[in-house]
Amino acid sequence: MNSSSTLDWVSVSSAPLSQDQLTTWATRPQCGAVVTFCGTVRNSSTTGNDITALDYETSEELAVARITQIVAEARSRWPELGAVAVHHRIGLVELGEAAVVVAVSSPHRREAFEAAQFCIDTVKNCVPMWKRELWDGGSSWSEDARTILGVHDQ
Amino acid sequence: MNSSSTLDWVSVSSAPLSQDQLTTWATRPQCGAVVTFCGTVRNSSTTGNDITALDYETSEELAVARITQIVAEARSRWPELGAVAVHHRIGLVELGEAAVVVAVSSPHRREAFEAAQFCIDTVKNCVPMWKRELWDGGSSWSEDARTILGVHDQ
Amino acid sequence: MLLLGPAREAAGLRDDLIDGDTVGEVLGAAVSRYGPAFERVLAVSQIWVNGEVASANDVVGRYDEIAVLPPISGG
Amino acid sequence: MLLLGPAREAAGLRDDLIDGDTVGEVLGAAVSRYGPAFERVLAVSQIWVNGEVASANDVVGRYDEIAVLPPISGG
Repeated sequence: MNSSSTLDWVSVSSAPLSQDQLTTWATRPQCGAVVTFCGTVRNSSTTGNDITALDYETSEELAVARITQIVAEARSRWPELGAVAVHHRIGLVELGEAAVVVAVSSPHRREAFEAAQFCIDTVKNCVPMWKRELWDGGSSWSEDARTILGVHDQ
Repeated sequence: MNSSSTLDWVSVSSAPLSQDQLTTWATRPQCGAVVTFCGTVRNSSTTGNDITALDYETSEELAVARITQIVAEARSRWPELGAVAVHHRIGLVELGEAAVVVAVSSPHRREAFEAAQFCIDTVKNCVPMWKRELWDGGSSWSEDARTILGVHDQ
Repeated sequence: MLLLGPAREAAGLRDDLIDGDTVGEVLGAAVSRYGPAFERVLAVSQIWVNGEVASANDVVGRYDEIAVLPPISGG
Repeated sequence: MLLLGPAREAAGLRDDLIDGDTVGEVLGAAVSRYGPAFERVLAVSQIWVNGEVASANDVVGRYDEIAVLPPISGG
């Protein structure tokens, strides 16, 4: 879903993610820098199995609220930011597909890099999102689980 | 041009840049993180004029050699990097278009962010590349010019 | 009550309605209802009420949503 | 000899062949040929020979490429 401001775009959805769409959306005339992070499903994990897919589970309402809070926090830390988009996929995500995409634009590149890294680090630490690792013949919750942290502690 | 290794892709060309193409190319099964930087032409500058386009001029041979050296330096600093692509456009680049794109993949995101930022910072400081700012009714060399730096000093 | 990830799996369902005047009372009733597998997950989980971190003594009413959030794997 | 950006503009051409046994000799001949506008750009430029930073005393032969690189605007 598109948030009320045309500068923020938060989405938690089972639809495939397009980093190209986010990057293009984040590009603004005043912003010479766009930094995009794309987190894809890779074929190794904490369990040591050959991952074929991940299955993400959440409450969309709680996840969207948390990500929106993260974007607001990024804006308060880097007020010069242009557009900020954070999309997280849920449900089954195949090997090589994007599970999360962050795109941040800014007049200069330093704050775009810093804010994009803050957003993805904080999404990983603070958003209620559980992933099952799937491999040929089995599946299990990811093993390196930690308590959900607060956005302001990041 | 595509370099000899399938993990490095350096290009200096007048063709429009596709950050999507670079990001897709950089995505590898072992690499859960892809960081893309897109430097676009924006409508403000050192001269204070309303920029309509930039005109980039270089020696393609010298620029490609320098960028190749920058990618090699990034690999020596972050040995776990997956794919690294750096494309720089030359000639006329219109407002909003990408002048430079960097895409870096890595098993984990921290080194992808660090290496992408190193690559773009070092491209800006160390690659022989001159830009003319064009606006309605005039043009001039960009005013904030500095001596070209060595890659190893970065 | 909202049961997420491993808590959903251990309880066998994702949404439930449980009576109780405090968070602790509701969770105690939930343990009785879902059994020891849920109790083990609950022991390491965070509890939110209406999207905010809550503690066992917090008072809840019929329109409050308690969520059980097991540890996440940020990776 | 390769003249880039503002150096190309000041000299009025991008490539040239100039005789000389050292970098300094070639650049001196280039200043005579292109005039004071080029001399001003040259004063703030870096000189490369075959892609590496060079100094005035470096010896050059007929197959060496001297490049004049004015300051860049990294932005």
